Amino acid sequence: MIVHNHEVVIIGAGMAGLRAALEVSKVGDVAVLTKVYPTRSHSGAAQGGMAAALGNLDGDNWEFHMFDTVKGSDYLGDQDAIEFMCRNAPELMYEVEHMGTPFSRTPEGKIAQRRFGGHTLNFGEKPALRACYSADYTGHVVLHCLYDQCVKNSVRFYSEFQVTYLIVKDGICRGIAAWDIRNGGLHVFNTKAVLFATGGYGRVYRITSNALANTGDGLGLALRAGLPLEDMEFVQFHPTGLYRSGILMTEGARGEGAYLLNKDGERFMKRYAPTLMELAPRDLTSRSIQTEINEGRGVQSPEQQAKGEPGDAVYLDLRHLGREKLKAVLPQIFDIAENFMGIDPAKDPVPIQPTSHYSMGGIPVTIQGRVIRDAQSTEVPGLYAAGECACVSIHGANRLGCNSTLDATFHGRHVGRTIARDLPSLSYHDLPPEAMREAQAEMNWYFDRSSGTENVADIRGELQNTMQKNVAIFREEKALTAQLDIIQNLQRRFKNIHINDRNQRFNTEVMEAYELGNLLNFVETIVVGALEREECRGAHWRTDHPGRNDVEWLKHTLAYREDGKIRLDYKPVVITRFQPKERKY
Amino acid sequence: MERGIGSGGAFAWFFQRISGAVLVLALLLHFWVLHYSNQGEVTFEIVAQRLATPVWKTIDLTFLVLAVIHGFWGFLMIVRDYVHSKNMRLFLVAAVWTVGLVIAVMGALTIIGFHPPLPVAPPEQLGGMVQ
Amino acid sequence: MRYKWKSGQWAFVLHRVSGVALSFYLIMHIYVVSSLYDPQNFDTVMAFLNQPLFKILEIGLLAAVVFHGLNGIRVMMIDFANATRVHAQIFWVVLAVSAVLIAVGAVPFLMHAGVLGH
Amino acid sequence: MQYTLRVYRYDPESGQPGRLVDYTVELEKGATVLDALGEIKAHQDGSLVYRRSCRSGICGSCAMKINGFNRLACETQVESLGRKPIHVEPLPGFKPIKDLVVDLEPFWNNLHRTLPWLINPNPPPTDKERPQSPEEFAWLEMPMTCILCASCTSSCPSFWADRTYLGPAALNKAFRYEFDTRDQGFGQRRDTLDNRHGLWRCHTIMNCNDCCPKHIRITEEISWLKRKVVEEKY
Ligand SMILES: Cc1cc2nc3c(=O)[nH]c(=O)nc-3n(C[C@H](O)[C@H](O)[C@H](O)COP(=O)(O)OP(=O)(O)OC[C@H]3O[C@@H](n4cnc5c(N)ncnc54)[C@H](O)[C@@H]3O)c2cc1C
Ligand code: HEM
Ligand code: SF4
Ligand code: F3S
Ligand code: FES
Repeated sequence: MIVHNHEVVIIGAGMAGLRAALEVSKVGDVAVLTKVYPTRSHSGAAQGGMAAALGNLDGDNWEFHMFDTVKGSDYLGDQDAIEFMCRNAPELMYEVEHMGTPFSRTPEGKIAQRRFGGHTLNFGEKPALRACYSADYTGHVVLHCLYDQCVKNSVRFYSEFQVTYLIVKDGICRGIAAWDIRNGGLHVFNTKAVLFATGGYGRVYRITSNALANTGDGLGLALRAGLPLEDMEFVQFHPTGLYRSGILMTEGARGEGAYLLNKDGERFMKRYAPTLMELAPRDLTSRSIQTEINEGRGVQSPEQQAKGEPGDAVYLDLRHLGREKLKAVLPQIFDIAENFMGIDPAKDPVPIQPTSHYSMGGIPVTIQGRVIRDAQSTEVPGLYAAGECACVSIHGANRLGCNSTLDATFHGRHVGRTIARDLPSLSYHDLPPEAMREAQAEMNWYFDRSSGTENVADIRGELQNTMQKNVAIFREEKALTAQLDIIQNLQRRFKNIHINDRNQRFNTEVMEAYELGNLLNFVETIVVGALEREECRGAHWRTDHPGRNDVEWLKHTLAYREDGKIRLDYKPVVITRFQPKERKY
Repeated sequence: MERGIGSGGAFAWFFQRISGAVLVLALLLHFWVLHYSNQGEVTFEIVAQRLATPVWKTIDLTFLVLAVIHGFWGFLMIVRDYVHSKNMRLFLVAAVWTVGLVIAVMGALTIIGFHPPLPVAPPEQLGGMVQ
Repeated sequence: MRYKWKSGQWAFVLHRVSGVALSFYLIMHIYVVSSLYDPQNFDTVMAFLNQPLFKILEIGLLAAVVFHGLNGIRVMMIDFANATRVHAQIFWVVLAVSAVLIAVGAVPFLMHAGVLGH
Repeated sequence: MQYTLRVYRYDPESGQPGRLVDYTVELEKGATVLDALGEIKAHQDGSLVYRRSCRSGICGSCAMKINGFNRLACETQVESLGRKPIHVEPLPGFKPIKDLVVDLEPFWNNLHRTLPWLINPNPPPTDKERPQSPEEFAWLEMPMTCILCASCTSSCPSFWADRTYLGPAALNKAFRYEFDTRDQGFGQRRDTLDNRHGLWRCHTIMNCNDCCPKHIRITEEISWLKRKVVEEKY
């Protein structure tokens, strides 16, 4: 076991991790650990844009942005945090530009902005042009630019290191253990501060826009270390995932004017959101699509047609935009439709399906990015989180498009500043030997599974399929309870998994099994949270409990794993400017 | 920045292209003159007559020098591509330059040294110049 | 399995090989010509070089010059005229034109060598 | 539909050289090579190793040599490769680590040598963006889409001959900053570009250009850089 000392270790090299690294590298010795090369983090997949009320094309201002975010969150977002972010978003945006990110431009040479779901002017009057974009490569170019800046500042990267263990003792974070994927072997990092920026967990579901690497490792690590997870029942389903694979067709497509059509060719959104139509927020749009499908107006695939089965897709129609415009402003969409479906979007409509996309919940943190461990906001010294794996909470029950790249970059920077400020008062703490033994024993267990009989991929597949069926867009008690049993059964089976490869080097079989173990560990928090929350709010929709219930449920869920069971606790929502109202678009 | 045998090659790159372009023209001329303008008969008289005029002397000289530099610079390019040991490169670069220079001088002397068919300069004299 | 040979790689290798061949020929050529200050000698050697074998070799030389020159133009189009989009097409044009020129050029060679008769 | 994949297997710890192993898999219509590898890993041999993440052609992890040609496994439909056994091998030109995984350190090192960040000594305007017209941005649209998959550099014969040759991916990056109107870094980048291991090792072989999954016309960009160096120099 190799022991390293770094004042600060950042886990994850997406927008959040990289932006934080830039900030911390100015004052201290920082190491960034990532299980894929930094530029391969999933932030690079963000297509549509990054929200900031620059008002380059209309009279936008940050208060509208704040209102939209609060309303979009179904009033579950903490308004002090939302205000802090939206107010400073323009300044952050300019900084990102100054660092060298290429942006699409207005004729006057300003950053171009497009419409995005749920973003409006004048508190809901009409759609706002708020999403700053770079064709449909926004996340990609921002991620690469941040990486470039880190290279410039000689940030130390440990690429292809998978963090497997978080060392918290006596309420203090002391470091982490990580597996060196390339050469094999466990490395222990003794630190003053650890920052989690491990991204999302879309891989809980079968249909997802997320990367294969998005397995929510950070959440599992935190939960195992005795820390709670916040608001896990809120999982965003993006309305437009490519049929079957779930690969994302950016909302920017609808921002540019694409239609949603059911099998009768009807623009069905007029029945669900007459004002914003296709640009309604994601939860609403996804539910509308799912309703169309459930009520038999879905588009059938050729096989379904042959078998006479109902369709489970609707069309994203881009044809009227014309080839020229598509190629110019949505080039990636063009390629994706061609490469993955064999469809020319200028000629044919593209079949799409809602796809699991974003986790509103995560590791609970204060506005400053310090991880807390209870409803009283008791901080865990030396532990921080930012980006999709953290829950500030900005997004509440539902995130608006383009707000998460903003969140990741903004809070990445801010938590970096917090760490820089805290660093003088932080110190190294002893690594408890039993923790190190446990971390090693755990890896040994995986490498010693040749006698097991259960197939890892089958367990994973079953988890994903059942989650998709029971805990997706529409939820109800029976399915949720059933899902809990299924998960517990899968957890039992997992104890007997088989691993073929005993090689220490580049053993992705072990790494994937580890990820599954982690998933199985925290996925229960989603189900239990959803089961307990008997209301409809944002992305969480209980068919057996219609309507939002502010009296009982205007609060954040905290989920702990204690003695093998999930225990829930609740935390109040911060409301400053905007009192909860019914959400209409 | 590395210089000399390790140097970049901006000039070489540019020169290869310029000389290449000129060589196209020169070669067209050369082939035409040599093989087609007089039914492909290449005799001493014809060659010597042509070479006697100063205009032809300059044309041929330019052609020769360009071709040699172009060709040998091409060799240097190849050496730069494949030879990564410093000593070996030094040796090969020196070798290419030497052969190149010798060939260029030899060719130049031939062209300059050529006289009208008769009277011909004494062979010893010319030979001396070549050596 | 090796890496797939696409037109660009063919063009490069042929260009390089022809360039080297031409350079060696140039060395030989200058050496031969320069030692031929004597008219008698010149004509003898020329006669010698008029043998069919050398005529065939000369066709090779012609091929090298034609391809190298035309492809050199292709390279320059890529370098100076942003022709990358159609680089493969230009390569095929280069090959086709080379073939024609070589065929046309070879006829007089072969005729003089008596291979085709007068 | 059944397909046969002939996959390169190499285990450094066994002491044996790499070899090709046939796997037959049953795949749905529309399946990609990455799906096929996933199927092999899931149900035939879990020890098969390859890099992947996004499975949507944006992260650049899954570049490999498929039927002799570098491409992204996740973007390549199995159907498009014909009925013969599909050869799947690691990227050429890099040291193999295990199965389809290669050592990319030379790739990253070369990339970093081009000073891949915006260089501009003038402070930016406060509370405003640096202005840039849509036409000026258009220059960046092609190079900025590079996903650093290493397909191009791995396919370049000049790189095979010289691992310190910057290679097309690094040159694409250099182009992306050099032709950004906000950048003034030429003075600093010039020596790395105009170098024995820089621009001049490119002989317009075009393998890079032909295999780039983002259709970046890398050779064209390299030509722009060459001309820029020549112009500035003479
Ligand atoms: C397809 C798609 C499109 C999107 N489009 C938009 C958009 O247009 N606008 C918008 O605002 N948002 C968008 N989002 C959401 C947004 O991109 C993400 O929420 C955001 O980028 C998350 O950034 P991050 O830094 O938190 O995490 P990520 O970028 O996911 O980075 C996670 C990092 O953690 C590392 N990591 C994870 N686990 C471990 C471990 N165990 N050990 C070591 N390292 C680990 C990974 O290697 C990676 O570097 C989109 C998301 C998806 C999936
Ligand atoms: C007909 C006119 C010619 C043109 C247009 C031409 C063009 C070129 C060009 C553009 C290159 C550079 C290739 C590169 O950088 O990759 C080159 C290389 C070369 N040329 Fe020529 N050339 C011509 C004639 C000749 C002749 C007559 C010779 C022989 C003396 C020759 C020998 C070479 C050699 C040896 C190389 C280097 C090969 C390489 O780098 O691949 N060329 N030529
Ligand atoms: S230029 Fe193209 S091939 Fe090369 S690394 Fe970038 S995306 Fe890959
Ligand atoms: S393959 Fe290599 S030689 Fe140049 S054109 Fe591409 S970099
Ligand atoms: S897996 Fe990301 S590019 Fe293929």
